[in-house]
Amino acid sequence: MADHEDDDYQCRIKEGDYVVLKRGDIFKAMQIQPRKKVIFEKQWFFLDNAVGHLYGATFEIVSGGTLQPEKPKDTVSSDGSKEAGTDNRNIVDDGKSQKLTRDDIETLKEQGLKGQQIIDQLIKNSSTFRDKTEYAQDKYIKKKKKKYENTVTILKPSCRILALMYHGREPGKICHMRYDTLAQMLTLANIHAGSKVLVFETCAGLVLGSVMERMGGYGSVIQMYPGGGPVRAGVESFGFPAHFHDMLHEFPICHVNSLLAGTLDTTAKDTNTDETKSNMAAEEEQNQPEADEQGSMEQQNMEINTGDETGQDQEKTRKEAKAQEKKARLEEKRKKLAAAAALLEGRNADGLVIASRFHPCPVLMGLLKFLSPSRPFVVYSQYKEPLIECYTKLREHGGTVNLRLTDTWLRHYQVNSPYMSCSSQESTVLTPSLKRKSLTSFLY
Amino acid sequence: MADHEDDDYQCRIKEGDYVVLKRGDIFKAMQIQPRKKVIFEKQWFFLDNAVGHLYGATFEIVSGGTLQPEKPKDTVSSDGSKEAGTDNRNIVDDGKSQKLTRDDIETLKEQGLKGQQIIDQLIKNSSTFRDKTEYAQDKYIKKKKKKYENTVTILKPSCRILALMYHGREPGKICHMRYDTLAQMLTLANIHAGSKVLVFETCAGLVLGSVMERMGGYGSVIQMYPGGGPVRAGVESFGFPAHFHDMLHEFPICHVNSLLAGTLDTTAKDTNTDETKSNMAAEEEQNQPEADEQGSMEQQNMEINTGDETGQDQEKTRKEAKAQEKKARLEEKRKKLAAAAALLEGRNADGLVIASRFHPCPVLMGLLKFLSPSRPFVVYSQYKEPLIECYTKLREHGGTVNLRLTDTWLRHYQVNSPYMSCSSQESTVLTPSLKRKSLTSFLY
Amino acid sequence: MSFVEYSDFIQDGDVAIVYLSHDSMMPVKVQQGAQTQTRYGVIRHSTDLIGQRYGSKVTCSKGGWVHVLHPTPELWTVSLPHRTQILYTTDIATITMMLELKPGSVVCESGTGSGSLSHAILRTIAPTGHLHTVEFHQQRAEKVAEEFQEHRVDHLVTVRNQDVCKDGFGVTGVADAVFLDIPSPWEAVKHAKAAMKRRGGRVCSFSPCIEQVQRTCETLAEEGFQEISTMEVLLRVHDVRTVSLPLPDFGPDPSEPDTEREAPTTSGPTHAAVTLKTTTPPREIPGHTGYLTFATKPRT
Amino acid sequence: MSFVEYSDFIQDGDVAIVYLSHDSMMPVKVQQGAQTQTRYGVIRHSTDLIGQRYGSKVTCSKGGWVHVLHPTPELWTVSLPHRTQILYTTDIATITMMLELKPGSVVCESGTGSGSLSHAILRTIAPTGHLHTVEFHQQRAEKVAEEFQEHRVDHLVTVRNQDVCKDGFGVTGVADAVFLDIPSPWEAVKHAKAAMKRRGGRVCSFSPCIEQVQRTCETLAEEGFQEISTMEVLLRVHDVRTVSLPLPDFGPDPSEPDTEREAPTTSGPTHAAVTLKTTTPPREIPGHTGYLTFATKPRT
Repeated sequence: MADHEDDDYQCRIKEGDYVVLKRGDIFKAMQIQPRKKVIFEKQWFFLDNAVGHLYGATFEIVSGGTLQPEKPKDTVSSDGSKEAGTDNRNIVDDGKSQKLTRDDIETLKEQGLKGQQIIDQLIKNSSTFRDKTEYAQDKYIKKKKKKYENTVTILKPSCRILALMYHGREPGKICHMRYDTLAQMLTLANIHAGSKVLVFETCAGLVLGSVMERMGGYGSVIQMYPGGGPVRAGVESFGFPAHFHDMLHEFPICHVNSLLAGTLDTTAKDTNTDETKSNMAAEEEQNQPEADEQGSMEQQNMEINTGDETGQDQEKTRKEAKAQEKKARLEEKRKKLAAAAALLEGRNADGLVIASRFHPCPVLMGLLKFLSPSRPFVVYSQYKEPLIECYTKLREHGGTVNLRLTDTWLRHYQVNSPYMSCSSQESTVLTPSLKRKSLTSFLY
Repeated sequence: MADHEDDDYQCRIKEGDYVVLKRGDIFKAMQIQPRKKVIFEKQWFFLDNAVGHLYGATFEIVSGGTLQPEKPKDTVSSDGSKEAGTDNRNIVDDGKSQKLTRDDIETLKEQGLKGQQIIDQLIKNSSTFRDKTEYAQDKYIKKKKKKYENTVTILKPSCRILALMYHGREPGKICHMRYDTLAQMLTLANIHAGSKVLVFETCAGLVLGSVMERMGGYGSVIQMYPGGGPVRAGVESFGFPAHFHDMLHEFPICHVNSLLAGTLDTTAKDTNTDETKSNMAAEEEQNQPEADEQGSMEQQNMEINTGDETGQDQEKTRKEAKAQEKKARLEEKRKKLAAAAALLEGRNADGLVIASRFHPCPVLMGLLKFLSPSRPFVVYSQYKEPLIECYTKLREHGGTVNLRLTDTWLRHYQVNSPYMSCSSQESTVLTPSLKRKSLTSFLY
Repeated sequence: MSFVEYSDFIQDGDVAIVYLSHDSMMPVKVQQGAQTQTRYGVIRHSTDLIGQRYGSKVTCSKGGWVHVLHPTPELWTVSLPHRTQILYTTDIATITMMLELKPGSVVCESGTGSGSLSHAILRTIAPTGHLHTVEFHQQRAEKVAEEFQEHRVDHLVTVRNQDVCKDGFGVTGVADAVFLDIPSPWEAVKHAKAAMKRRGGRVCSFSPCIEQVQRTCETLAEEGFQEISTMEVLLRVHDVRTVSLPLPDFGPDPSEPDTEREAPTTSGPTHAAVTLKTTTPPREIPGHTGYLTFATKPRT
Repeated sequence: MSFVEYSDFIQDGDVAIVYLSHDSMMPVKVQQGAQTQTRYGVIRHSTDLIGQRYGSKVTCSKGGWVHVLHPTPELWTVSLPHRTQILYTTDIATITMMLELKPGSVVCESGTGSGSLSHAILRTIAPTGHLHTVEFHQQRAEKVAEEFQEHRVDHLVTVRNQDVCKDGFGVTGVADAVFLDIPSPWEAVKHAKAAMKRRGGRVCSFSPCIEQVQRTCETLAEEGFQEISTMEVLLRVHDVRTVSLPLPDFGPDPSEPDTEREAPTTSGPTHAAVTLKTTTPPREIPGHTGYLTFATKPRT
């Protein structure tokens, strides 16, 4: 269990890796691709130079969009001035305390001055900086730093980092789920290696990926998806090893009723030959456009891993290949469906996680049937009212114990040693999660 | 404005004063009456000795239920032992660390040992006290102190103290309103001296009393009450000077519609002579039993200011006097009604405060008509859902601006100088309050 | 118009609050002949304001309209010109109750800052109380004194331009309540005590940092203050909205033969949804402002 | 049965959770021939438990019934015998995510306490990870080791009875994550650093007091830890209930002549009310437990 040398391989950034860029509290998921121009926080650069460096390294973006490993930190103002006022009484609020104009600053930038150097210039040219209290000086420097710094840190993706990223960048995509809520869900659903877990989510794949991370490639995860195809942009960003994907299955919820009724046919046949059975292939085709649409919307907004390589002349060849592709895709889908159906048929799942923009009540009542007795489930909704309905329905329905409607409050504290400990900031949404230790309904 | 000698008169406890007893976080409202036995925190005593002492004074309850002014504080353990362990590793959790039994402690009490002395005995007989850390020792002493102390502090009532008292003792009586919520309401409604304020509450009179305190006897308060009579037990506890009651008016909401229609007759007539007009007296009588019931329930639960003097032989005389009383009461009511109606008729109230167990939506829509343009109102409900309805209705209805649905989170921090600052504790309820700067509806 | 007394009609010399939207209000000094620019166009005071009822809807030159509201300390707080960080209504409401302010209270305050709390105090202690407010920044002290005059509350307040930590409040033995919002409140605790009535009263200190709270609590205890208690109050504004929740399509249910359904191939996926009223809190709560430490000065 | 693997049926030697009510659960060691007393009567293990499906409803001797649930770390947390203050699921869930625990993680923990967090860690790092847990109280260390065996997770954990501040975790350069719940975490920071992999990892310290947090943050910064961040997570449990809100009676409305009303003297006050489903939070929230401070150890 000691730290072997080959551990190092995992610690270094490689081409093709999925990584997360970070500056301050801003994150962005990304794949390392050669000579790929990336844009982050209004700056463009290339990640090529990061390859071979350690995860967690911070780089400075220098001219030409090149990344340059950062030198050891130098946080104290470089001219060493530490003169500070004892209060702000002599500061006149005339908006004229900064002698540098916006244009001056742009000129400095063009001259190639870096973040810290620009901040030093700002301090030098501020008539009030010296009169500010130490606390106010500190606040000033931090504010300016945020504005003019041009460094980027490269992190290995994880559930923690991606949850932070999504909540910060695109909360609408993940039904405004906070990372602490996701943490509660994973724990309350007792997600662990070796179990069989059902996931119904419209959270861009973040919840699905988090479940997979917690299962470490052991066991099986069945994504129950609405519409034409499963949404998984978020799963990619985790950068899981290939074998993780072996445990991932998918099942379209439009076949739930026929599966439960035993009328779902998943054997390989030509399309539309057997209309009396649940005609899965027809529905697949029908749903496909919707799926594509959903998928591409996903792509547009996600800003992760999108290439510029699609030229217009490729359009022709693509169309021809499409028919072939479609057939292969349908065949593949059928196989996948059969595998997922086989996993579901036993109605012996170990966990159920629901987090979607759908009304949670019918979703839960439908999927609960697949859960083994004495297994937990968790339902997240952005709104409390439908969860109240869920709760009431389950109580009437019976078969569940330990049912609770909860939400959490999260609070961050700034503890700045040694002197200032300040300004705790609250970032809260009402995010109830419903928990149940289940005795599934058919027990009664 | 300097502190005159006659100020002293107000600072001293007098017979007949309404006071609040306090021990730790426990409060109880009370009137000072000679030789009246009071029960507080399972101990009985007499308040007679408190008369003449300063408000804020702490008394020890000695044998015979006598109050004795407390000597200067002596918080350090009296045997001066300050030996403490550095951690709790040597403490074995066998439940046998305290050598004194429950019976032993009762014996000590009977021997007349006081709180601090009993705690000293407990420490002496604890085999683990010395091994506890200083922090754990402190916690232990505090816990025991709470259990065995027998002191009581006498406070002058105020909105702050009574709100704390009600929330701690009988939250159901005040619709679970927290004191910070009451604070928001008084401020958001811009309650101040000289204005005309409408109050509709079922909070035992706490909200009404708080509004009166903020108005300082200047202006007028009209209590809009449901049922047979206004509930005001809480107003008494404020111990307002007599002239404060001159600004207080009351109006039964069952006459709201007839008042608005201009058909309410408030002239003095014999009962039931004019049936075509709104027959106020008849309704009064009809509602009376309900009012009495409500009132007596109030009395039973309030535990404040109840005497034991009602003997059974007084029953007879009382019945005879009752008929007379009733007539006088009706006449008085009619006069009051006329006065309140006169205040309301102008539909020019400066503020409206609603805090009740009633559905806030119809209450608000009904009473809003009495408000002047550009005046604030505030609606409290224990539940969010009806306030959402209120909000929606008002937005549809128009005529209001600056409408907000809010609640507050309150948190207490323990800051124990000099060493331990610990354990903040949250005491929160969802208490939305609805605020509006009104342009009343008839403007549109 | 005055900040402590309502009027029905707008008059020359009043300060009125022009309400553009929930988060956009502006105080306007009403003057015969004057004009005010808003994003909806010009408001002409003589015709649009003077003589109108407070609460009126006023049509601006560009055709847009605004409401003109009677000023209150709460409207002032959200529209005043910021010269410093200010206290907001949630904290102000708590301070007012916990300091037990009411008509007749004598209050000391430092710093005055932009006067947000001062106006709320004056509203509550009028008509018989008095506010002694100390501001060490000369420019601010002058500006706020001017505003008190414009708001017709200057008879209730004395503004002093001095350092409260060095020079105190300028009064002794008169205050029922003292409020401190300064970087080192512990340095002003003894002055607070001196300013208060012999019979005692309440004190409040507002600090954003817990270290400030710790030092202040220590000093308060040393100076004999009682019932020392620190709290924090946060406001949550709930956004009322209508949301639509789609219902899942589990496909045709063969176990329910009485369901009136077309052949699934022609019906297509059902897009049923449920609509409901709900609330969402804003993504970022206006978070921590500061800790409020209260204490009681006993009779001395 | 194991705390890291589900079974369908109750077997001899299992630990099962007897669920009496929401706030009353008890862990039971299932033994052929044994009996367990509950307030609903006796449960006979041989007939009532062994061979039954987890989740079964079991009728006790007095006629009352209970549910027998498969153990999970979360059920254990609410039913374990307290030997110390314990960490609850809200904090545990946050710690698990913020320490980035997953199958294969190597974790160091001190103190072990009553093992509430330990079980949750083991669940998450199984089947390939390992927990090194250090408890200075001998009795507790022995007891928790016994429980790990009963819960069939002992192959995943090493319990050490030593003083983490003096003696560290007993391992060097192996941990992906370290968790501290001790009175003076700053004294253990250097040991935490030593226990962690050269490539770095995550650390968490749980402390109830802000002073402890301040000292710990200082030490973490001194030792080169990065991304130091302190947070607090509180749970609110919403009680779903049906409430009835009476409607006010404003009396007969003469302006609405089409209202079908009897003469008011005979109709009496209307007692109409509206019923709705709502939630109420409990009066007292299970409040502050502690502050969670997280940090990242960079590669060294």
